[in-house]
Amino acid sequence: MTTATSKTEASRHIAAEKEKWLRAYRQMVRIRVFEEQVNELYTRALMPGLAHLYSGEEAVAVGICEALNLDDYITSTHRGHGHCLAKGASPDRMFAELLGKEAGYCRGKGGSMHIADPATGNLGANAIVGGSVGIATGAALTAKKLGNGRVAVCFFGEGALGQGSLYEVMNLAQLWKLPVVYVCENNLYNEYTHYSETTAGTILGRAAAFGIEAETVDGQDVRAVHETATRLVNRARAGEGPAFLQADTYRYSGHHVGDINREYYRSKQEEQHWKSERDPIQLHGTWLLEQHYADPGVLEGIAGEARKEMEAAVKFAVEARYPRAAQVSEDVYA
Amino acid sequence: MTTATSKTEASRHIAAEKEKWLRAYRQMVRIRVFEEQVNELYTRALMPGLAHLYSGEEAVAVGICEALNLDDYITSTHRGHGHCLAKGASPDRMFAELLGKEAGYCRGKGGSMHIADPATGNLGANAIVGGSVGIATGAALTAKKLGNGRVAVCFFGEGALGQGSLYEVMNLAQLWKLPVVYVCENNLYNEYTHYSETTAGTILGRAAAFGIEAETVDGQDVRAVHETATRLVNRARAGEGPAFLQADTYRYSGHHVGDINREYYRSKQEEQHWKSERDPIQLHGTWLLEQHYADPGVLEGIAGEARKEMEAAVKFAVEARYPRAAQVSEDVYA
Amino acid sequence: MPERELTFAQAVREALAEEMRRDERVCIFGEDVAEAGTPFKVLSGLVEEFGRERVLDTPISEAGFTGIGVGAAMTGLRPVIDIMFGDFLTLTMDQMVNQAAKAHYMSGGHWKVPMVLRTTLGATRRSAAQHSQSLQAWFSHVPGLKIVLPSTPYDAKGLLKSAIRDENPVVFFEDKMMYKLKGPVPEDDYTIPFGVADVKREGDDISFVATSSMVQVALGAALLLEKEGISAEVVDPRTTWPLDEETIIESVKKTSRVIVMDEGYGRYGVAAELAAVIAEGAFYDLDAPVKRMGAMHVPIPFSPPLEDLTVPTEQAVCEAARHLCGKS
Amino acid sequence: MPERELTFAQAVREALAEEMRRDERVCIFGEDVAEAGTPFKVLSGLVEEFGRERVLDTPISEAGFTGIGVGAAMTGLRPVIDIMFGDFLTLTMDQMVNQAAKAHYMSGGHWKVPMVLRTTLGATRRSAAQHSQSLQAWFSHVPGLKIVLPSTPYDAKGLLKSAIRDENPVVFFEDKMMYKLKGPVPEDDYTIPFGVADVKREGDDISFVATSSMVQVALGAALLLEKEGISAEVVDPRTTWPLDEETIIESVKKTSRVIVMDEGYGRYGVAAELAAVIAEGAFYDLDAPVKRMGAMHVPIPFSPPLEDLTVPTEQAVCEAARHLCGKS
Ligand SMILES: Cc1ncc(C[n+]2csc(CCOP(=O)(O)OP(=O)(O)O)c2C)c(N)n1
Ligand SMILES: Cc1ncc(C[n+]2csc(CCOP(=O)(O)OP(=O)(O)O)c2C)c(N)n1
Ligand SMILES: [Mg+2]
Ligand SMILES: [Mg+2]
Repeated sequence: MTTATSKTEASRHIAAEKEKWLRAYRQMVRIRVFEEQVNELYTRALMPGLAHLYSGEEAVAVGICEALNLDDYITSTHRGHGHCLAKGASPDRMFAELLGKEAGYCRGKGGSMHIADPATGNLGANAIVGGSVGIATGAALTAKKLGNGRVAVCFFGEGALGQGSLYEVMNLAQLWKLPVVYVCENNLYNEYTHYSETTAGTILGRAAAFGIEAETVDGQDVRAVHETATRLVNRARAGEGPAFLQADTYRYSGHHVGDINREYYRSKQEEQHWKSERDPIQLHGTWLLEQHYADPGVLEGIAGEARKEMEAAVKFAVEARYPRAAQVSEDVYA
Repeated sequence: MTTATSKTEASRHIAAEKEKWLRAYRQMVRIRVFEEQVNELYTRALMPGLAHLYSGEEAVAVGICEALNLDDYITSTHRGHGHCLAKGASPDRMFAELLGKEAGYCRGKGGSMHIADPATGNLGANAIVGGSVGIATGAALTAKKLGNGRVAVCFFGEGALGQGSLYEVMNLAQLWKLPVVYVCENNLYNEYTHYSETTAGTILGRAAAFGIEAETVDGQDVRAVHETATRLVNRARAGEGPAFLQADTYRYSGHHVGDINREYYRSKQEEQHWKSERDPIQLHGTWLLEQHYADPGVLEGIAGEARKEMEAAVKFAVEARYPRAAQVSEDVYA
Repeated sequence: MPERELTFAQAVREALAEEMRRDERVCIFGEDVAEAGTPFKVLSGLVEEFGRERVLDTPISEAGFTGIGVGAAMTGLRPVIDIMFGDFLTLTMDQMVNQAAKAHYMSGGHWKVPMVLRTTLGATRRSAAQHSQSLQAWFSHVPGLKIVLPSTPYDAKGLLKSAIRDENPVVFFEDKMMYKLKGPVPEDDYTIPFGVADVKREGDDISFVATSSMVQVALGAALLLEKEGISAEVVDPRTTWPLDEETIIESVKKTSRVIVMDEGYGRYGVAAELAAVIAEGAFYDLDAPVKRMGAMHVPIPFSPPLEDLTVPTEQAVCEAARHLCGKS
Repeated sequence: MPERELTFAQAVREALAEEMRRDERVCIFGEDVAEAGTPFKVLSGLVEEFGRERVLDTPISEAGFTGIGVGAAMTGLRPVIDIMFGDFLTLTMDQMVNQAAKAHYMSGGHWKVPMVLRTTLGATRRSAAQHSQSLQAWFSHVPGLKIVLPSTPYDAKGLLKSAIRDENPVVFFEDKMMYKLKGPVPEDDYTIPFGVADVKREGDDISFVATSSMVQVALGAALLLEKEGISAEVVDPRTTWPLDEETIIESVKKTSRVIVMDEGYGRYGVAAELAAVIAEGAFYDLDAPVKRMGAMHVPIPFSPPLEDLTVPTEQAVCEAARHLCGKS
């Protein structure tokens, strides 16, 4: 081909890359700001119950969901806001759900730990640790039987490694060569206990024992997560079977919004280290600047838009109405 | 030391070896004859319900239990007669239990799948596949906390690898460095399905993933089983933590006494091969002859005694009386 | 021409085969369900017709494959899951109760879980405490689930077809001692709606409200009592949830005496619910307290003479009935 | 001098601490039980006094560590196992029901399982469907288990000490909304026997038979009704198994009207058993049908205005009581 076309090829490629990574940045920022608003709602006593913030782990959900199609499936956890947003849920209906309003994704019946959205393939957050490993694997079984080319991603924290059902379904997924990717978000803590006190041997070994392709990735590096996820997802989509991805990451806040005093289980220094040295948004932002994909103004612009979007979403949720009493007995049976 | 003493040393050693291996032979034969009697009782319609015969797998129970002390613990399975006998249970009370008589180990309330005997450290056979992995691990926790130097052996078939609770307790056993040895009797079949259709990856990998010492042994070679078991049991007793032993073996009869037509899941040739080429009793008998530890007459004598013993035990059980009606509501609460 | 007769097991198999022909999304999984056709041989022949793609053998992982069933049902399949012995339901509780039963409600009606969990109940098979339980009460207690307890081959076919077509998770209990029971079963495609009790026998003096295995015991007792001049009506709720309170209460209002029977434990069991419903609904019509009969409150013992004491028999029912009718 | 007051949580902790001092074999395990003292802070301070040798943090493996508890109890320890939310009991069913409850019976009385499973019940904490269930009915249905439902700090201490000293598996339910409730608790070493109901308030017009959280609701309602001239008696069974039928029936025979209340689902639940027991035992004394009140038969919704509709309130109880007493 002529140098001219190759030039346009190249510039088209660069433009695509630039858009892709700016989008990843925007998604991470949106999650960060969403969680700041959740914490705000909690401290202002506007949100019933508790919520588990995803701040610090954004690169995992975004890096992976950017590798998925809209009709691919995910299952999420009690710490699920990031997964929902990354898969395409809209913040207004999410906030409405967090406040128990009728406009919420679950008509107010699910709350923070149960957001589900068929439109984006979100089979639901789950308040049972490891509770969705079977659901994700079953979705992969459907995909294989219907031959619709979909993939299911099962998000869970390293604490779910304690649940035996995970091993039961990984064995089946490998026997049946199902298109499912198990994503273990290792943020170092099961609630208030360091994972090293609850996890013997190795994490990858748990999947490798079943012959499952198992890899580990820096969960603070959105590009690394995306590259690895793309490979494993495509592999599953191609019928080559399940995979397991350990993403090493960290949660900035407490186990839930009410977990304020944390020194008895982890040090302020440790938290500070992750926030200042390993922040996924900062790291990716610096890279964008280095690549000249963006200048500081652009990044601020993205943050500003996110703030506006989330504030509007909160306003929508706060003003939305509660379900009518009669709705309490609806949706028990289909 | 003088050659004289060393000579007596040596001959003492030989005598001990001879007695040890003759005893192993006797124990295997006793189990084989016991099971023949069970099948007889079933075909003569004298035994209520069904039973799962251990014939063909004798070297596993004997090789391992000969490495244990009387007060060490075992947990057993639905295929548990061999484990019970090898740990020291007496056949008369076992047969009585199989017939539901009051003189049985469980006063007739347990039957074939629930024989338990505190006097020999037998925490009980279990009719739930994988149902006793927690119990064995808990016994090891007690042993460690009380510092009584006991070890717990958890017998289960390779089908139990499908139960998630096994992975939950192996993780805990390794975290707490408990003196428990998990013995996976791989007889190739989960009921009527070949284990290769139910077991992805590797068996040893399932334990190795938790950092547990994992080995495999020829389950038809009683000396190999005993040697390996001794090493793993001593290691556990010394506080070096849990171990996992895969013993490759084969069940000669059906999954239970009623499983007569088996061609749809395994061939007669396969069964024949194991019986004629890999029989643990034959193999060990031949070795005893080679070592001049016994002549054919001695081995026949052992078989004859075993037959007498088991026939007497059956007679005891057949003549024993059933529990009184009032006993139905006893033993519900301690 | 005479009605066709099938065994209970054949009726179950026919319902599955017909539904699998009708709807490609219906698939079966469980332990030894394919070539072995389960230890009870209930599924024999299905893998030959529908292949291993739709009749899947699983490892011994009740929690795991039940969970997979939930996810498969949510996304477009209609799995029929086989739990060999009802005693193993203990391993499926989280997936059935925290996931299957709640997914529809928690998602505000967005996700559905059209799955069927087939399992067994019943004692007297000399299988001891871990293979003899009847745990239908646990599931009946959980909103979001439907619970079916067929008592005849006819009901088994019609109810199972309804279960497979239902958009909700259904737990289907089969009495393992009833598999060889024969009864008329039409060849045609019929379904039986949930929440509709069936009066299996009409009578005037006393009502027997019985489920599953106990329906046969109740019918047997009714026959014996007839000779003594006691006319017993036998009402079979067929589903404990939804529950047809109206038919049950109507019967008791007519007879003014009732024995409720379920093979599960009576205490905190199905019999307790039936008794409470009747005591409230027929309060002004009852001549005597509702009599509850269920498994004796002990783990099921192995020893035959003991095990036989734990399950209500025709004789025990007759005795209780005579007593209630003041004829003893 | 004034009686000492403790919160419900402090009473539980004191019972544990006293028993751990008394008996070296008593140990605790569960998730975040050590330094964290559980999310409810019920166990705070115990690891500091007894060390990590006796207060053990576990992985998130409810089935696994419950099973380990069974084996530990059989061989000489007296484990007290912590299941954070009662909803997670679904994961322990096999170990509790097929193993712990049956080991003594199946072994002909040779093995014992002296363990305590502590867990929580109760809704209105805005925790949604998987963190709000009250599943005591399931265990009450199972022979071999004992089920305890304390309703006051005083009862919590005395009943928990009895549970730890019991030779059988005991399931101990704590209402998570009651942890901060204060009440008098003697410093001395007292125990409360199982199977002995407590009349928490005497009355003549109507009986409220209530468990756990519902006892407080019943007492509150009784106070309100007093002003209206309705005298309500409040009976707390304290253990659903063994169940003190006599005290319950005596109360109803006196008042001839009764409301039974339990925060679990009423259908096939504890309330059903209580209603059945009363309808039979007080058959000739009841002026009106037994009124059952329990959680609405839906998964617990998150939205506050909806969740509040699912649990019986003092107002609802008062209304039902007025109706029963013909005062509305
Ligand atoms: C089966 C079960 N056990 C316990 C809990 C209580 N719990 C909620 S979150 C949590 C810790 C989970 O840790 P991890 O899986 O690492 O997720 P993370 O919170 O770190 O994101 C626990 C123990 C639960 N929800 N489900
Ligand atoms: C939890 C559970 N699921 C299913 C069964 C039914 N069952 C009894 S034995 C068996 C096969 C066990 O195979 P394996 O563990 O290899 O032992 P083996 O019979 O080969 O000795 C099955 C599925 C059971 N008893 N428990
Ligand atoms: Mg974590
Ligand atoms: Mg096997």
